[in-house]
Amino acid sequence: MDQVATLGVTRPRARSPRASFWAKFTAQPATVIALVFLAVLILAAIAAPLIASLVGHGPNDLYRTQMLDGFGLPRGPNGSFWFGADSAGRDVFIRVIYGARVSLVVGVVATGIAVVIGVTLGLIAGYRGGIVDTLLSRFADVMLAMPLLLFAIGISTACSTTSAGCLRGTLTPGLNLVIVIIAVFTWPAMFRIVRATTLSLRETDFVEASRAIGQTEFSIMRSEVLPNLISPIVVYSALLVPQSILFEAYLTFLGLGIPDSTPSWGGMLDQASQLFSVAWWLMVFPGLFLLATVLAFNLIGDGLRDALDPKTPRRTTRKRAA
Amino acid sequence: MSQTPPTTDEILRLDHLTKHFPVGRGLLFSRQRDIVHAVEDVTLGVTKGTTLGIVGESGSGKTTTARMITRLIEPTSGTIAFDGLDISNIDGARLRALRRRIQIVFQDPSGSLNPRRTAGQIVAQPLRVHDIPGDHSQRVAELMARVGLSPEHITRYPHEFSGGQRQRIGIARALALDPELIILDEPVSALDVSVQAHILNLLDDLQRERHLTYVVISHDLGVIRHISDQIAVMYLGRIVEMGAASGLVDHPMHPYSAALVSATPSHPGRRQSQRIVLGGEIPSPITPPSGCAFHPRCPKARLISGDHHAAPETCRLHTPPLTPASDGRMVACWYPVEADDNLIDAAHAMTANPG
Amino acid sequence: MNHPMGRYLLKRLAWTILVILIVTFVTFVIFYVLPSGDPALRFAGKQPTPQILAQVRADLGLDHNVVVQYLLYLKRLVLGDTYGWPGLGYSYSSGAAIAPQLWQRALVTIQLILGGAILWLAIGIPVGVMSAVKARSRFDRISLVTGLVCMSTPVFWLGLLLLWLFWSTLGWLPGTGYVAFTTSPLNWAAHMVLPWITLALLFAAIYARVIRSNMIDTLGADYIRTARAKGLTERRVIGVHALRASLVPVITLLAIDIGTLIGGTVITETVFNLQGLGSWILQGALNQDLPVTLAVTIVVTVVVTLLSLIADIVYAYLDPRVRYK
Amino acid sequence: GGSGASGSAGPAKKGGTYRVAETDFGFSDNFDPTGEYTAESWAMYRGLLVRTLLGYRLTAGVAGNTLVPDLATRVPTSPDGGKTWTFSLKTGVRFAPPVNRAITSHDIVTAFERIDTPAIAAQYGFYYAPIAGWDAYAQGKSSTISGITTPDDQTISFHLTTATPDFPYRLTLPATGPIPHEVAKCFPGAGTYGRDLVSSGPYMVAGSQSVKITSCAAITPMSGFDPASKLILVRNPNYAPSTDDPTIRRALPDNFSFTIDTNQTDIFNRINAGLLDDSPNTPPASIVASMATSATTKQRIRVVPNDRTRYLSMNLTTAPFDDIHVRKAVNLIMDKAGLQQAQGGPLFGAIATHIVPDTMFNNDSSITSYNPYATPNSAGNLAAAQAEMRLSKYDTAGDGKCDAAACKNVFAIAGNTNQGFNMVPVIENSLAKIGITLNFRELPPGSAYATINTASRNVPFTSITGWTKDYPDPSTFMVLFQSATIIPVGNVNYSLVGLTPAIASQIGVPYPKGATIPSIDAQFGICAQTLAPSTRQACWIGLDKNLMENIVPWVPYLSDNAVHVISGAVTAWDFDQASGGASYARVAVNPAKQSH
Amino acid sequence: MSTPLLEIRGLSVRFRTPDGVVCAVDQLSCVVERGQTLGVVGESGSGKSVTFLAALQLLPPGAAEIEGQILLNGENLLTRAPAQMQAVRGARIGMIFQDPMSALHPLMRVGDQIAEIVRTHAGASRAKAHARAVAALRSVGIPNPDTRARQYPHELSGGMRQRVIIAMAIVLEPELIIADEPTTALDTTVEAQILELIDELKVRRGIGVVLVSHSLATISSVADTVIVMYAGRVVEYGTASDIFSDPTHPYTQGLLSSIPTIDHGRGHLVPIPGSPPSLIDLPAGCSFAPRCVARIEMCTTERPTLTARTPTHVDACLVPPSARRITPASVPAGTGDQ
Ligand SMILES: Nc1ncnc2c1ncn2[C@@H]1O[C@H](COP(=O)(O)OP(=O)(O)OP(=O)(O)O)[C@@H](O)[C@H]1O
Ligand SMILES: Nc1ncnc2c1ncn2[C@@H]1O[C@H](COP(=O)(O)OP(=O)(O)OP(=O)(O)O)[C@@H](O)[C@H]1O
Ligand SMILES: [Mg+2]
Ligand SMILES: [Mg+2]
Repeated sequence: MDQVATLGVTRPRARSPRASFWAKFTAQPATVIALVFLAVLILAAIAAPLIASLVGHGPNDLYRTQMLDGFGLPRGPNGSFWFGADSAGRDVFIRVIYGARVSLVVGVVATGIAVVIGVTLGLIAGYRGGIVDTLLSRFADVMLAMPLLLFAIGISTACSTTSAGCLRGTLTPGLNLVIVIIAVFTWPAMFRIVRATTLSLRETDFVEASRAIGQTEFSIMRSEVLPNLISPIVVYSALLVPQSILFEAYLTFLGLGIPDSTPSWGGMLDQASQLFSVAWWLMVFPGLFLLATVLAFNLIGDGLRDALDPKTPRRTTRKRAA
Repeated sequence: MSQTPPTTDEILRLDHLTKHFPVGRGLLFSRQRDIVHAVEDVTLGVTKGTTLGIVGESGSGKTTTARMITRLIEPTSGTIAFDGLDISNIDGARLRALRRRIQIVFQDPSGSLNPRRTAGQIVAQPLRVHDIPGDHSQRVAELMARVGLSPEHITRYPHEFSGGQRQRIGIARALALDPELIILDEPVSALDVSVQAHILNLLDDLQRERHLTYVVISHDLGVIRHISDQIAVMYLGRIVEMGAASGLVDHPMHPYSAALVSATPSHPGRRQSQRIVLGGEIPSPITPPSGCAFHPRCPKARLISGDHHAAPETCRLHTPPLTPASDGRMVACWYPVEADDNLIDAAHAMTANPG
Repeated sequence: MNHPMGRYLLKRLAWTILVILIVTFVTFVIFYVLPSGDPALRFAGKQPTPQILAQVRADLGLDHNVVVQYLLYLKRLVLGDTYGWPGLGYSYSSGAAIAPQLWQRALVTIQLILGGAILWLAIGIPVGVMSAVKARSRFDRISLVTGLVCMSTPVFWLGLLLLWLFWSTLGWLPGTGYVAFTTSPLNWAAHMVLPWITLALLFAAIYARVIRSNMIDTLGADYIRTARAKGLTERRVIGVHALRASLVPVITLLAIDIGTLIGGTVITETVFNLQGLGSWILQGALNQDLPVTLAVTIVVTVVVTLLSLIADIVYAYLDPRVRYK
Repeated sequence: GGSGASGSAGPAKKGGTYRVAETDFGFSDNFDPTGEYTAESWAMYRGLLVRTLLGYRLTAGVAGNTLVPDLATRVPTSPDGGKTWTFSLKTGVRFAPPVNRAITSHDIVTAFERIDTPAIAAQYGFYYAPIAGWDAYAQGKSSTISGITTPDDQTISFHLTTATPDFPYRLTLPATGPIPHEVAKCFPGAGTYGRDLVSSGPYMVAGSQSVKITSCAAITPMSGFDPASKLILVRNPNYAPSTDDPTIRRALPDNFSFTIDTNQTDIFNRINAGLLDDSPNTPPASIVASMATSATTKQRIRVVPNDRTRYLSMNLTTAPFDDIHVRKAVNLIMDKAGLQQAQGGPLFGAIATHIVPDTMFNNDSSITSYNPYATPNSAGNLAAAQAEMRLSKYDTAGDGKCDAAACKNVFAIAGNTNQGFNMVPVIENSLAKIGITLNFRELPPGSAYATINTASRNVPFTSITGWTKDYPDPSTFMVLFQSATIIPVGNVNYSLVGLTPAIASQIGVPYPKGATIPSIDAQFGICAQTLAPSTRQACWIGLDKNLMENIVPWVPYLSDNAVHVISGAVTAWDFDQASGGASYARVAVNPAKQSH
Repeated sequence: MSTPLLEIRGLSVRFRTPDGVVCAVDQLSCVVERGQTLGVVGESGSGKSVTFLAALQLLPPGAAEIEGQILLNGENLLTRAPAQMQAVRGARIGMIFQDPMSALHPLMRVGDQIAEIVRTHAGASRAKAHARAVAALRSVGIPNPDTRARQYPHELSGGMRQRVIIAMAIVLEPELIIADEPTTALDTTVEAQILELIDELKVRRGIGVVLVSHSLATISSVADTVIVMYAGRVVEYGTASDIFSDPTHPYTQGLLSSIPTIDHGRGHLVPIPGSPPSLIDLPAGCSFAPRCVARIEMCTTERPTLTARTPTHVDACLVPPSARRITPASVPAGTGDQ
């Protein structure tokens, strides 16, 4: 019998990776608060029509006689309009709830697309190296050098002028388009990270070992390299989500994003920018929700990084200097 | 013009194997291309069932040689023959087939294991890749047991193992395909002494059991001496001396081997009298010295020239070929060490008044 | 040393030019395919006749296909035009030459960015260093959370909030717009302070974070232990040894940030009504003012690449490892 | 509105600088009068820089739309039913520096030659196409325009190929003002003369006197004008009030400064703070609302009905608007009061009930009360709309709601301004009641117009649209419905009234199968040829009603008011009804009340 | 007898970690004499580095609890305030670390890094400090010290860098040098150079040296006295010849028999079974007991204390001396690991 086994491995048996991940992840109260906030927000966003019907105000219902004055200016919060009305006479509270849908969808979907593109290309560039890497990296560089806003304006205008949108109707203005624009301009960041990590993974002995065993390059990429990219990808995606949410708000703020009939925080803030001196509620409520949501995602991103980063304390084993 | 004729039971033969790496020098101010002469004209043979130890200091080209043998990198020139077959240029299915017969174990036991896979998955990986029929889990359990790991280890991740255990996993993986030749690149240098001994014993047992052939690479002559039948000493990409283990250690013929032997602490119980302390460090493989690459540090050359600061012209201008010497030894030196050479003092004299 | 350096510079220059070519060409194409991309419409009156449209198109050179137009633009850019060199043409919306306006607006943007950068460095460095030195302390936690809040605050919202507070409500500040320093230094500062804060808060948070993590890494480095073993004072260990190593990577970050801000202060400029490059490129894009858009694009690209070159050189100067490797 | 000094600032006196700021000059031709086609620049030209043969009283209301002689000695009548028009010029009218000479009939000819030079691309040159020999000159077949004769320096005659009763109005447009050939010849391209505009009015561009006109090469731009930031005007030393009517052009301030400030809110804050005096930009409702709360600030808000109609445009060729019952139903259901509120409430305009603003019909009683689609509180009438909808082919279920697929997701364009955004839900909510859902795209105004005026895009519904007269003749509205105005790009007949299959194929629009699109071309022709003012007016009123009841291309919803906020330093202010802007010739400031 | 140069008495170092208290050093005592080398050996994690980092108060502040006495010339360093410790570090005790690349500040010239010590401790002028730095570089055998002083660490080879670190440690002529694995990262021939240099310093300058290494061979070639550490404790302590020729503790014996050396050819090594214990919950008795071939009942319950075997040789083992000795010969080949 094996003596090593009988004598017992005396090093502390590490907790299962998942358990220790959760323990670390939920160690910070801020992360937990962020999770709870997001959970509530997601529920509210899903239940938006329900809330609207409970309150009795739809997101595009107009209450102009009640909530607008003779100059068409909105009135502030009251008992039935908790967050006041906007300049079209709509219920800001309901629109803020509906706005969460846009932010969450944009944040998640745009990031998702950017991650898929960034990871795929980053993996290929980092792993293949050579001319493929040079071309892809340069392409990403050029994308980063593009005056993004300009192209956002160009693309969103170009796609808004026919009922079909652009690219034969696959890209209609509004949410879809905003998501695509954001994804197109955020993937290079993910690309760079994945590429850099892949570059160093490519040199590791375990990749070399797989090669020595006779594993094909594609399968090495997929099953050896990719799984090791998961934690940077997860961490970075979590940080891309709030960026995408803000990006949508910026685009819509500049009048390039989501159409007005779809309530979005950026759009509401755009309206508020003209009226903040007379209608503070237009600025404060959507702004606070935007801030809180972005903050929550940032906190979660931070929490993920801490939890997935082997450098955070909670490690008991020390790497021996070679 | 290989000096040693291939013997029939030779499983591996390298002929004039050379590897040059082109490198860009300087990130910012220059894009000049330099050549790293990582391995230069290496010729050697390994007999079935024996161990060849390659020893040499950092950067002397040991790993590069190993990676060429396993075809992880392409040689710049020269040939590699495995079991009589030239494998220097094969690819595709033939290369895959070769991969089953030659395996490699890496130095850093943690780096060579994918942290995202369990020990069992790692050991089963070669079986999976080569679609070996049969019950993989059964085979994995056997392999794990053979390298001294218990079944409960199968589902653990690499970070849950100690260094020695990780190296066992690496060895189990190498064994999975029943290879004939295993290249071991610094298999124990990252391990503590007590663990190191376990691994060396394991390797020894496995070799005897399975009639394996090893090429073991290490910078520790003690380890090499312990495990090898034949030793090749590398310096700056070249083999400077090669021969049976005991003979080489007891009577090194190349001045570098002599210095290496004298600098390697012998059994701690026996205090060493004095070492040949070489001056300077191993030169850059980008600009290897002319002639004999060792000549700038060579004490013997000083003995020959009679000048502390100059080597003889032969050494400076002509690269010594690896030539057969007594008792099957091969040495690449114009003036091999002789019994009465006082290299200690010569070396001391070289370093005493630098500049 | 001269020769390889020169080659390197040439290479970077070639890359810059290539990027400019690509970016400007894409700009051209986007404007060309834009339905509203026919600038002739704005010179043809509210009920244009086809003849006038054709005439205006010919006057503007819009009667060529996009590639020819692009090449003509490049030709004028390189050889200069009636307004001098470089030939950036005139704005479709104001009819005024681009170049003088460009410098005027660049000046505003530069003031905005530099002021902001000074502010965010002045906040970010001390906070980052303090947080790292007292890692996981109360101060560290508070500064981390505050930093996250700053990073999560939408810039336009912050701007509006500040305006609402200090301008509409408290009346402490004189409002938006730009007042030249030469006109009234006090007024200049009063008009710039909110934009600076708006711009700086986000970056201060980012920089504090980066510096904190660099510093923590550095403090764990062996050479810091060496410095302590040498008996140096803690002040010197942290203030010289650790800080130096932690700040070097920040140089690159700073150069890149300043570079991207050159065209990226749109929001701040829009909210605070500053006539800088950022708001100009937005106006240009919205008004189909192609020459304005192109000019700002070119400037931004040049500045970005130039700054990243400078960053590389400075980096190499500060970190000798980069020079060799 | 109206003239008259405001109490607190004191009586209107000479002197001071009248400071105007706007977010963008928005010049359409770089301030070159030959092509410049924006209301604000016309107000500047007419009041300050460019005198024309005929002009207006530069005041608010119907009076401001009345022709008066300016350079001409009187408003002529045509001896031949509108084909010949002859003017004699006043003497002693001189150009400002650097030209400094008397203005003659040849300078008017120069102006017309510029208009008729294709390269200069005069933007409303089409108004002069009836002049004999017009095309020949344009095509270079003739070196003069044969239809314009100058028997002497003080006389000029226009000979037209067709009777054009409104031709005198066309001679009030700034492009026809005198231009000195010695300077103009140096500016042969479009939009170039604006930098060296030689004034004939009471003011001139600052720095005019320093421009050398010895040769074309010597001419430099006038220093007072930087198109990107400012336009400074000073008194023209050669201006002789005796040649003018001082009750019209009072010319009180010594200087005018027009500057750019891209932030609209900022502009009005500065006006309130006395740092500026006026702006042609419409103040945001929020500012007007807050000013309206106090009596002292309220008197600084000036509201004048402008001759401008805002309307929703329906495309006669696209479903479901190819059915007149649908178009009528839309008119009946539309919550016009909501749209009015979206624009800022009643202060910003009265609810429009037909096409041409009432002032242009001299407030004729037969039209002022005309409201074919009256609804309670102008908020829409569901019953009436549904009744109308039932008549349409798209209501197959007969429930008063459009149930065809054509009514779902109808493509529509809106502006992305705040007002534009506010209108969208009002329109959507209204149309939803009759079963029409819209797929609105909010675009920047430039893109929005470029989209809808590209005929081939065939946009079914538009909410950004509005129209102003060029001169106070209803024809300037009715052109919008002429089939001749349908062009591929730059089309303003958004409804495609009068589209024929031939035109349709030419502009790339499918002609609706089996339908006949109504035309007003014949009726337009009759009205346009009518000389007698009262018959002519009745004719246009008939056309307006015909359009509203039988063609229904629009939902007119607002007769715009011009809303101006002026500073406390303004001692006299008036509105130039003809141009649709502040009457700069009739304003005054009290410098002592201005802040700096 | 005069006071020893450095005496450590009953040093214990404990770290609080989320997983429990790590007892890195437990009741350690030893002595370093002037002109002598104390060799410290033990496997990774046995507490070698922590001991001497604690002595210099270089452990991360707040993390460690330190008990015991560290007497430098009779003065207890542990009672010194952190600011006073600075005067000791670098001036009176020089420290040499393992990894020569990372132990030098990558952005500072090596000359400046040495001169800095002189300026801080001796308050010397810039020029004088530089001159001393150059002299120190020369004294550790760096050719062209003038040029080298102006270079950055990455421009030097590994051996050269280690010399720089040594120069740094000796520039103020300290009484004691602590070298923590100074040659582990170096090649064999370079290691020989460095060991030679340290030896020479000891002899020529009469400095006390602590040489920490996990390599018995290294220690054996330079140390005068040796302590063998296991799991934070000293298990054997004596002169080099005591330890290497006549090891009495089963752990030391095991270590010695595990080493492959060039004196022996192929054949089986006799390794110590098992692996070191976690320092968080050490076994109740002798911490080596679970791995000890010679263990007796008592070992698992009672903790051995250091007991003198000869006047210069102590060990901590409960097994009667006669029952301990295992020699390579006594273990048949082919067992050991299995
Ligand atoms: N991919 C590569 N590109 C460039 N140079 C390389 C590459 N691989 C190895 N080298 C260089 O080739 C030389 C020989 O390297 P190799 O790794 O074979 O040495 P080694 O004897 O294994 O050294 P060590 O003991 O440090 O592992 C070294 O100088 C190394 O820097
Ligand atoms: N800051 C710390 N916090 C917690 N545990 C620590 C800390 N520093 C060291 N340790 C633990 O103390 C023990 C002794 O470490 P030490 O560095 O002294 O070992 P060593 O004998 O020097 O080993 P090596 O040969 O690897 O250098 C180890 O188990 C280590 O994990
Ligand atoms: Mg190697
Ligand atoms: Mg250690």
